[in-house]
Amino acid sequence: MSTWLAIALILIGCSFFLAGTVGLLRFPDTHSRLHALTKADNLGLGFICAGLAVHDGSLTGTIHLLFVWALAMMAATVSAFLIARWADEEPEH
Amino acid sequence: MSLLSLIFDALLGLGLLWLAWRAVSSPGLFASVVLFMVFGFVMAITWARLGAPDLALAEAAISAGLTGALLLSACKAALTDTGNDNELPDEPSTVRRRWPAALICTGLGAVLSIVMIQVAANRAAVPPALAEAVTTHPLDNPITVMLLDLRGYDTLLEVTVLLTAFLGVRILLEQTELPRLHAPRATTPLMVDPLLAMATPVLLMTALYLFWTGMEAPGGAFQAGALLGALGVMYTLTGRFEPLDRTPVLLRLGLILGPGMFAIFACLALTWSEWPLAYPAGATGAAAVAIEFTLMISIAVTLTLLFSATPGLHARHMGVRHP
Amino acid sequence: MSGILAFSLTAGLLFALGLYGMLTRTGLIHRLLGANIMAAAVFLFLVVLSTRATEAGADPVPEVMVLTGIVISISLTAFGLVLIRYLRAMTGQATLPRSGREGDGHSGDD
Amino acid sequence: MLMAAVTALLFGPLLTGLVVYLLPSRRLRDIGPVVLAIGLLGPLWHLGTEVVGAGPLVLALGGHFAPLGIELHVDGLALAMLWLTGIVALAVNVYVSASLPVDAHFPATGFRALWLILWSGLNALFMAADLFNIYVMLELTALAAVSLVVVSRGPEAVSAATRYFLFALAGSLFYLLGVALVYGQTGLLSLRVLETSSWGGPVSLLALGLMTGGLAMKAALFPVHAWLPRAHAVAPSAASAALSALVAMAGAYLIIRLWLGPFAGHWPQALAQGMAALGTAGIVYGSIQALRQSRLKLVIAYSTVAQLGYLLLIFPIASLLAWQGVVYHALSHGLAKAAFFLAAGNIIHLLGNDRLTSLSRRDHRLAGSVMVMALSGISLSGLPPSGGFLGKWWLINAALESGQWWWALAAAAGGLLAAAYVFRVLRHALAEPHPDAARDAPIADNLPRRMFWPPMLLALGAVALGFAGQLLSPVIRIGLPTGVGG
Repeated sequence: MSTWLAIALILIGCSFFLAGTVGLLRFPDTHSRLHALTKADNLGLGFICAGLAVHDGSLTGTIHLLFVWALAMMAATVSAFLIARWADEEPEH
Repeated sequence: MSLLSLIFDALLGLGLLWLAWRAVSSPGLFASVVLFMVFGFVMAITWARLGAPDLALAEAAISAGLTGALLLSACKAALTDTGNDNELPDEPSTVRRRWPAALICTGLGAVLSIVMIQVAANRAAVPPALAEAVTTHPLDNPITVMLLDLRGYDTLLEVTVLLTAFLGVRILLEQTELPRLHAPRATTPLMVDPLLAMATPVLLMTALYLFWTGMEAPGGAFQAGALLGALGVMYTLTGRFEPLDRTPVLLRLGLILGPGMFAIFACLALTWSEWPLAYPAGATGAAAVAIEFTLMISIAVTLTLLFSATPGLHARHMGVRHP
Repeated sequence: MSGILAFSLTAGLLFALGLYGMLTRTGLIHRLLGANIMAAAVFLFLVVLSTRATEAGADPVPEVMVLTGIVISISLTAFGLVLIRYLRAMTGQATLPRSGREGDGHSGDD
Repeated sequence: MLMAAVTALLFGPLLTGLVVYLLPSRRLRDIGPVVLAIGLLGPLWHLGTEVVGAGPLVLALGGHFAPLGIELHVDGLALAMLWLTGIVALAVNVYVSASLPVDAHFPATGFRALWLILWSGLNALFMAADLFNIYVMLELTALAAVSLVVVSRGPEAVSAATRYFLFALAGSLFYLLGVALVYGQTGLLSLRVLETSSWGGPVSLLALGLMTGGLAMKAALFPVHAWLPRAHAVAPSAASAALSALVAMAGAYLIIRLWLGPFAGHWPQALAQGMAALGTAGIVYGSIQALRQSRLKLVIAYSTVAQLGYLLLIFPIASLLAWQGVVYHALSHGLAKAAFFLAAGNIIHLLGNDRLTSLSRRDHRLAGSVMVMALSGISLSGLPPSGGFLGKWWLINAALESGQWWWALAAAAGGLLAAAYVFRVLRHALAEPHPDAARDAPIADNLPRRMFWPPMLLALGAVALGFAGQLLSPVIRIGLPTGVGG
């Protein structure tokens, strides 16, 4: 049961990554690309971490994975902010 | 399952080849650098896949991460040095001697891959003497046993190589006025302070954890030093470390601490043993921790300085970020 | 394990690719990238060697060679990048001038 | 005591370099290395008596013998190279203490620290007996050597250094790949264990090819020599002396070690003939280029390309006599070449440039340096009674004994060519004053004694080696490698 749940969660996560990548490639300007990317980063990684936590089943593993997700979100937030600000300053990009 | 893993391996291998090919053949400098960084991360995944977490960690931190940062700052240097704001100078993309080189490399690649497949297929086991030496050693992690004791001499020389690279860079910087790469900014962007405020303790903790755990599990001075170096790089990039024209004595001490203490230890070993570099009986663990700690400091300091491409750094308004 | 075959093949080809970059590119940073790819290829092969003896645990010797090699490789890269900057500052070029009579660089490989 | 001697040789220069870097006082960095160089003659003497008395030494660092740990070996050849390093380093240290510019832009501390690290690396390299350890050492010496080249400012120095860097980088990667193949095939890194274990076949040949190619790039053997002339010509003369006499030599030394040690018997005779043919091509090419240069230091640097070619003649002959000849050649070349470069440094010190035409000035201040060049030229061109003569004589006899007269011819022709380029330099020095030379006045009035005596003594040493053949030939036969019947 938990295996199937894990697979389902990871697949959902992967689909977010896929959508994010398609968005990154297809969207016209920096802001909308960032929008697509953050979906992949936050939700995609979140679902994959959740799936792995279910698969792993241990408490320490879950905490580790939670850490991974939180740190990645933190870095993503700041870098997305910096990129967006740079895009505002240089409108031709 | 094995078909699946075969497909996965093939995808990784092809991905590596494709990225490497694009990195060496793509005309733009920036594109090549980014492709190389991706190459580094795929390489780290490959090593993890091969069951070498130690190495994957080092590859991700040092090779992909720090080399990537170095290369990106080389792109930035190409901008600053030419006084050009936005556009990378024409990185000469001319390709010469394409056909002879292609012929040589195809031949070499073919011969190498055939021979390497053959060699790797030898089912060599770890020699029993080595396995025994590693398992009976006072230190628990086989890699640490090799790095600090059995092949400690190589490690000593390797940190000396790192120091020598800095000394060489130092000579270059003394020869000419290269524009500063990471000039301090008047304002720091809004989100950077909170990120650093959170990242600093996390990175410090992780580095110390890696250092400590290196005694029995994957990790060690190198990974920890690289992480601390990464922290230093972040501080340099955000202007918390300011470039200097000279190397203050404390930094010099930090630079030579690792190779210096290791070399002194190697000589002192003659007082308690017949051989240089031998560990004192009964105090192996303590000596190893002490050496690893000095190595970690030196690696962190040297990597930070190498990245900043300045003779020295000093801290600016530490702790008063929110007046 | 399929990885041993696949990745030794990859390592051999990567070495040749890196060399190709080093031989054909004139831009020095590109050549340095080529050298880094060659180094990565050798390290990959060493990792493969370390994991082939999996019954008795991985062979620590190649692993240590890789760890040492990585640190050496980043030292050289860092030095090389500053050297290239310095060359550009001195000559205005990011390439080596073609050496005159003595013939050019990397003709013989082995 | 023996261990202390080896430890001092390995770590003495390194630790001194670190101290000089940490506490950059002028006195410390000028006097420290000289005192160290004199002090290290003691350990060298002790090591020498030990090796002569008890045969080749095997030392285990950390007490771990191969295949567990890293070993160091000192046989006759290694001992000879260690002595050469010690003597050249002494001369260089004394010379440097007087010759380096005192202006604020000169990176005096960095130069000293890098040179001391290089010195440690060379001592370690000549004792090294572990394939991977050699790789680390090669990178260490290359990085220090490139940095020493770049100390000379200016576009010419930096492009020479960059070319040197790229060759060194590629070379060490080829070498490392060869090491990986050897390890994959045998699970061994120790030269000693490899020499006694039975292996071979195509993998060994490929590994040997890769390692030889890589080392050849480091040693600037023809046809991968392109970096050497400019780099050695542009470096500060004291550094050039060490680079030509020791660093480039170290690459060739390792090729000889590998071919005649662990890989002995793995290569077909045709390959050995090919190597010697490359060596001969190097002798001819380097000499002809030396004849065409108009700057003194370029003549000397091309001469290094030529002289290193001799070392490859050992492979097709591979007899005891040839071994003696090659080792003797390496020793006398080291002394003569270091003397030659230091003399060139003196001329630059006096005249401000090293154009050959500037030498034609009948100036008594140049006389000493011209004398040094004549003495080392005698050894380089193999005229009796010098060390170079003895080395070539043994080599030629060995070639004739083995019935391969063409290599004897190559060695003899190389001597003639060397005489030609040496006499070309001397002709300029002894000729009627040249109108160009009269134009630019000397920039210095006198030569400090600390700059005069080191090259003079080295050159005299190169000549005196010719008289020491009986004494030294038993020493360099200690611990012969398998390839020459050890």
